[in-house]
Amino acid sequence: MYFRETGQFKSKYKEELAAFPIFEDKIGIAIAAIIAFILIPIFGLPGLSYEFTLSAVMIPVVIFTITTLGLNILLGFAGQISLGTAAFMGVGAYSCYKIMTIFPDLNALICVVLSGVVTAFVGTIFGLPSLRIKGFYLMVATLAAQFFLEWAFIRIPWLYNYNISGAIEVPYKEMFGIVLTGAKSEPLTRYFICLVFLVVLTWLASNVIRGRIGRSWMMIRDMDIAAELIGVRPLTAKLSAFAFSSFYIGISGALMVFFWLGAAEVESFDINHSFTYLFMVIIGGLGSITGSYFGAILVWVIPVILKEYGKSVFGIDAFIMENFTTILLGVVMLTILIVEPHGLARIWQIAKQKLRLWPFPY
Amino acid sequence: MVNETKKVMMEVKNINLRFGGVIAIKGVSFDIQEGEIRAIIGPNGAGKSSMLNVINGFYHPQEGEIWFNGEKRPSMEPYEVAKTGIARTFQNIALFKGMTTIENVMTGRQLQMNKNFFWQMLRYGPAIEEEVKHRKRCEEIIDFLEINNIRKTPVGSLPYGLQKRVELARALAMEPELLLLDEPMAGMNVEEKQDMSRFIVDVNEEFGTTIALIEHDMGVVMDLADRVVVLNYGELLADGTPKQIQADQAVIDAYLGVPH
Amino acid sequence: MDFLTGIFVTPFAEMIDMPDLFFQALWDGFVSGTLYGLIALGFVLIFKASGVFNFAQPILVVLAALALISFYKMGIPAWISVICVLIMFYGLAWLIERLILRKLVNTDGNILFMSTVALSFIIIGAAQWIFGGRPSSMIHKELGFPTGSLEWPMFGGGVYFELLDISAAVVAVLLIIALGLFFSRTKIGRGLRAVADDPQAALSVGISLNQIWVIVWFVAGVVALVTGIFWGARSDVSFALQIIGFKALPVLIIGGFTSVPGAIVGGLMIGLGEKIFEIYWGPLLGSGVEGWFAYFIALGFLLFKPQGLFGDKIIERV
Amino acid sequence: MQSSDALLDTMPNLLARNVREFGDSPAYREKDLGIWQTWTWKEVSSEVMNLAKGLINLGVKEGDHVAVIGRNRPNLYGSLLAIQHLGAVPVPLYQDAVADEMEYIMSHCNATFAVVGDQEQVDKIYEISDSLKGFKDIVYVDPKGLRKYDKKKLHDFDSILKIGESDTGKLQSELENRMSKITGDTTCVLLYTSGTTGKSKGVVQTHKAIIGASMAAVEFDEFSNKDSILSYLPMAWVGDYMISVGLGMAAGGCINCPEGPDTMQPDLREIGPTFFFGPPSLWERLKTSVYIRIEDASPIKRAAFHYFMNTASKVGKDIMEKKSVGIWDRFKYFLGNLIIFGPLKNMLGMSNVRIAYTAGEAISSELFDFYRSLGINLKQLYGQTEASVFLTMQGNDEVYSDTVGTPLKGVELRIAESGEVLYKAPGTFKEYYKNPKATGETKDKEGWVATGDAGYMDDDTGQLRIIDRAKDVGKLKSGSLFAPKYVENKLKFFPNILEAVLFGDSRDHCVAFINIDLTAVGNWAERNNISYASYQELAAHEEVGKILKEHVEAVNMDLAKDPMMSGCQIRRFLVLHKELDPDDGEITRTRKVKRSFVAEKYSDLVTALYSDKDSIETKTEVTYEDGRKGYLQASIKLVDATLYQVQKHGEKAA
Repeated sequence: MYFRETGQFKSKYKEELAAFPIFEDKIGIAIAAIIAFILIPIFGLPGLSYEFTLSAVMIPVVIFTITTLGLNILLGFAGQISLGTAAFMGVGAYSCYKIMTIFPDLNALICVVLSGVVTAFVGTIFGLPSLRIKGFYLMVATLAAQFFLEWAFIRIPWLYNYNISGAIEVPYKEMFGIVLTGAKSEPLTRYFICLVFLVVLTWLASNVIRGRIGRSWMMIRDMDIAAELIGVRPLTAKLSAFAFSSFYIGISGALMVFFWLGAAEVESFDINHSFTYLFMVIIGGLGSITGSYFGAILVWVIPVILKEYGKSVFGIDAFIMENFTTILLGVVMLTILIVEPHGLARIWQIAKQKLRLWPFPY
Repeated sequence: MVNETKKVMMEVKNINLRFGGVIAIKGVSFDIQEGEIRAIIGPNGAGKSSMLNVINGFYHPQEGEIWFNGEKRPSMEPYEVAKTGIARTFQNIALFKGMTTIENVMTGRQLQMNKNFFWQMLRYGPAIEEEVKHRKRCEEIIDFLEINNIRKTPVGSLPYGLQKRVELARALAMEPELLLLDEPMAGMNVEEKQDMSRFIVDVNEEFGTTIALIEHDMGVVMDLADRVVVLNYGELLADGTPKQIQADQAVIDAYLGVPH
Repeated sequence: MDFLTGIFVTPFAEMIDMPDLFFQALWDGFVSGTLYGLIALGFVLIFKASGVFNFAQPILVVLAALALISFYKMGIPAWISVICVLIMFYGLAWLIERLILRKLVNTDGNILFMSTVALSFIIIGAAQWIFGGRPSSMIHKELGFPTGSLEWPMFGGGVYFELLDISAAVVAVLLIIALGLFFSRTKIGRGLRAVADDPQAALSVGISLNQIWVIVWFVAGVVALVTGIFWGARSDVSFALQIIGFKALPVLIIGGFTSVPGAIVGGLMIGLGEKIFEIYWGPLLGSGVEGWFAYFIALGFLLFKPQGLFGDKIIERV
Repeated sequence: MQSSDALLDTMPNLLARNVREFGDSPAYREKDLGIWQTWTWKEVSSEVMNLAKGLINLGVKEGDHVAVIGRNRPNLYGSLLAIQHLGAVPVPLYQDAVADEMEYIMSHCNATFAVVGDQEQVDKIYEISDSLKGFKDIVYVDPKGLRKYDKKKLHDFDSILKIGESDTGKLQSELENRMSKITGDTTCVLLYTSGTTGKSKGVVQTHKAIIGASMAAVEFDEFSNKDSILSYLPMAWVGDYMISVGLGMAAGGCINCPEGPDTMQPDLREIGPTFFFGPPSLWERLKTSVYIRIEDASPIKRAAFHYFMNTASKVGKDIMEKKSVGIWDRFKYFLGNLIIFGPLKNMLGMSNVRIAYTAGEAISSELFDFYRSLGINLKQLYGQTEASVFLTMQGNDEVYSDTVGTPLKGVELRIAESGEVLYKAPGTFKEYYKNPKATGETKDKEGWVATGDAGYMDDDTGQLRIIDRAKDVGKLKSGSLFAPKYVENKLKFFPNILEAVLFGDSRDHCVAFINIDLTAVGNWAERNNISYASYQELAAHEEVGKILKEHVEAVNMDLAKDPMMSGCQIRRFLVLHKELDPDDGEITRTRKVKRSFVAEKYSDLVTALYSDKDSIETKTEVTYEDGRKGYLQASIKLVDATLYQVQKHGEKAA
């Protein structure tokens, strides 16, 4: 009904290959952008304090969307399961911290990107087993990564500059006189930085997955044997997926610590977080960029808002709310798995298809 | 029919393939000439598919040599074999279920594409030009196989016959010198079989692609093939023109199931 | 150089110098090994019968322990509480079969796995809600298990055997024997085996898959309870326990996903291995290596013997 | 284009004009290799010139007849122009014509060359080539499958173009000299009538006639180079020639060719043309499909659809025709447009349609209003091959379902005593090729042309109204008027009825054959889970019989309202066991029933209908697509329908 595709014909392959060939989609994206870049920064979210909106809802959501994108590239597009996500975020965070201490006057944003690169490297190493094993087995291998890294974050004090606390504190950084990180930085600044990262990374991801390399990932995912016989080298395909995915996860990890939490200990990177990110991907929809957004938003925002309202509106004790949301998360996950294993993205897709055919059923 | 002066493209010399104790192929040798349609037939479990798997490097025979374009081929992984210009379709369709027809065909161009990660990420300049170039080629193949109207359909939802055709399209997109077809007409109705045979001949003529195919339907084989290899219990039973094969007593026995 | 000696010489030297310490280590490793084995056993049972990799198994252990304690606190006699827990688990198994497994029948393994992850979230949430988050201590005394320890003098030193550990080992052994009998002697048991090998066959024998699932999950619950009691007795009962659940994964890799003896042997290997490694090599790496040691063993297996010691071979075909 | 330039009386001049004025705007598009390949007017003209040169080089003489056969493709439209440029005469043929139909035409006009689409056409020509005297070479567009053919008399389209490009100037001068000789009176194209009766005649049209008619139409509806058209109708049909070549050239608009016959709908949707022409049958099919698909939609959607369609049928037309409408209705219509009509038109690819036409057959007011109330400006025009189509057209604000519009600029109409419509028009044809006799019969000394249709000027609308084919209109024994087409159309207005044939001339009552519409009835059968193996079986089903009986009686009641027509009420009818089929010659390729042929082929059935039998065994010859012939056995039920009393004028208003 919303779609009016008559007359939208393509006379060049370039147009055909564009990210949003349908005009109405372009509009949709524009609206989303306006909300994220203008409306929310100005008005915040209804019923929530402006401060809370930014630092408890929007910033984390944006960061976790990057994480989800990363994991989705690996799990959804390349079909390689990983339970080490949180730990890889840790790698991002700690390496960013180290980079900042080693090169004190390096621009914060560059540090973030570099930490992504480091993580990509680490991710590739831990991706090696994927050349021999699949499924659960691979999952266990990635668990090894998870626990080893957790251990490393505690036992290698060099990583946190031998702080007694064992935590990493974010140093003060600025750019063009704007405070980027540290206690004095404005939430809005940090929000915009994260948002820009998200937009750029989304754009890059969508490019890669529509191109040769993305295709090689999906080939491996859908039918690895056929892929090989068409000339895809599993080594390159799988490892590049691990690297690219880890790059995203690393960046999100760095952002999480330096532009959201402000300080972090190993708890922020433990196995349970890995599962939360996994949920984001699955609820959002495997192999879908839009899905990554849905997943992160649903899994993060709903509980936060519930807790907030629970406290402020109904005065429910936070502990109960905590448990309630945990249960809720589990239930949502189950329902998704039972009703539509391809997640919200698929539901969205179906709805869109219906709209495109409206008023006809087919 | 077979033109004796034709150049030999591939030659397999006394291949032995064992899985643990099981002997899949026993000392089989034959050749494939440039531009011909070569059929490999035989009862179930005769080692036909294994033979193809050996040719495109999925199995590594314990003994035997493979000569390709006049050179002895070292032991290769499937993806390396693909690089040498050998494409293949599967007995039980192996399409990429998550993709549409055109996307599946595009995968056939992987090897011809080479723009690096950087350009891929920007999807700009060289990368997009490359995409366009290969998309055009794929469209031509799609047009050739008359699957234009399912261009954007997810392959999972296609009827069996069409899926087979898409798989052929994908293989053609690789522009192979040698095309291996593993039972291209298995489970098709008469009409679909006719179409498929027509396409196979067209491919052989229009693109001059050499084709080696496994097929059960004798009628089809006899129409299509220039020469036929007959395998039985992993051994070479006969090798010759369809006429010779039809006349061959051993073959007849094997097919009538006379005990070995 | 002395790093290398640290690895290759010193540890063994120590072993010989202080054999009592070594034996102590072996014993401790053995005990935790049996417990790992028990948890792994829970996984194996369900995986064999329903092809579900039940991620919730560790949570079931915690749940069992917590439930037992709180039943007791309600003033129900210890052993009755045990019965109550069993009943509760049967109900749980039934619910799970009804609300989840039945809906997900013949979907692929990953989805089933995810669903159990989701299930574990639900259980955690619910359990914390009901039993509260604070750790509490196990009621093994009330259940009549011996406490205290006996010292066994040897090589001038002495090895301590916690009576509880001994009884744990004993119970574990009994449990395994019982399961063995259950599988080989009883009709249902044979049914379960049939399912593992070939569902159709099982159906033709006249056992409904659904019943079997319920039973299997219940049995897994029983195993969880036993594990919960003893592990709870060694350290307080809290959700930290679930971490040890993750130890079961390497155990499974080593033992094979479908083998009961595999689970036990694997459990012991991990238990002994990591204890020894922790004590003799740990210091080099700054201790705490238990966290990942098991996984690297597993990784080794994955890369060189993916099907594990007792697992069935995985062959892929074009 | 309004500036009716004196020079613009030949195709070459027109093309030159288009290059001059709209050089870079798109002239042709074709869905090929997944995208819409586009030719601007500049590109078209250079391609045309090169092709022309190539063809000259191939040996095409002035005045030669060159057959053009294939599906609608820019290349073939280009060839039409190229052939005209070099002074030869293009003869478009139906691509689905069977070999002997082609043989008749090509030998009748002794074609010397042919430009064809693909292998299929090449094969057909080879089949008949020995019986074609003086036929030389074939040029093919799509090389697929032709690799192995002997290329001596077979040329690739592109190779011909190459020759033109690589020309040193010799061909160029030859071409220019030939073009200079072309005047408005040079033959432009030779079009064969679909021939409702007997063998089809070749209508010779001059440049002046074609362009004159087109210009008049362009002026009437203000076509411009901004307009785009989907050309999907057979190239051999005068309608397509006048739209895709005539209008296209005259207005400088863009002609779009679908990828293939089966992708017409999606391609229509992609292109979203501003002008759309469809014969009534197409509009019917479209509407039927809409209703079928809506039936399968969710209840809510269905309810919404029917609710708003209701509003639309009340006020839709008036709103489009800018009549005054209540604010509340306007609002409802606006709403409906938002959630139903808009998307619907979009799905049909009609959102951008500025002007749509239907012609050739009468169209039911329901059908007509359906589209108009949706806001699709569907109008009627009247014309024929001999007049280069455009005779009368309906203006945007004077549209009626039962009239065909007012005469165009330069068109004179006259009604003969016989009631037959006569005309003088700019588009009047020169002659029937090699058939002076027929020419004489149709065109008299003063240039009045007989249309062969009976009709009259409607007083209150001032528009022409066509009753029927003049020769079909007859009298019943009772003396009352017998206008079969009129009744058949009423029948065909029911979605379930595809075709109907009425008999009764100089008999004492009327009887009818009925063809069910497989899509509609089949769908109905599915919904009422009635299983059927074949068309024949479905047609014979008695439930179907019942439904059709209702339809027939509805028509009877309707006829009873009109004293003039009440005689035509149907007393008995039968459901034919096979679809009337062009391959069997029962119906023309433009789906006009060949009444006499049918009457004679199924004489046994007709007599049965006039007897008192209530069922009959019959055996019919059928032709399959591949040309083989076979026989069809069937036993057909003969159904009696109720007749109604003529009502008095009082009630008629109802």
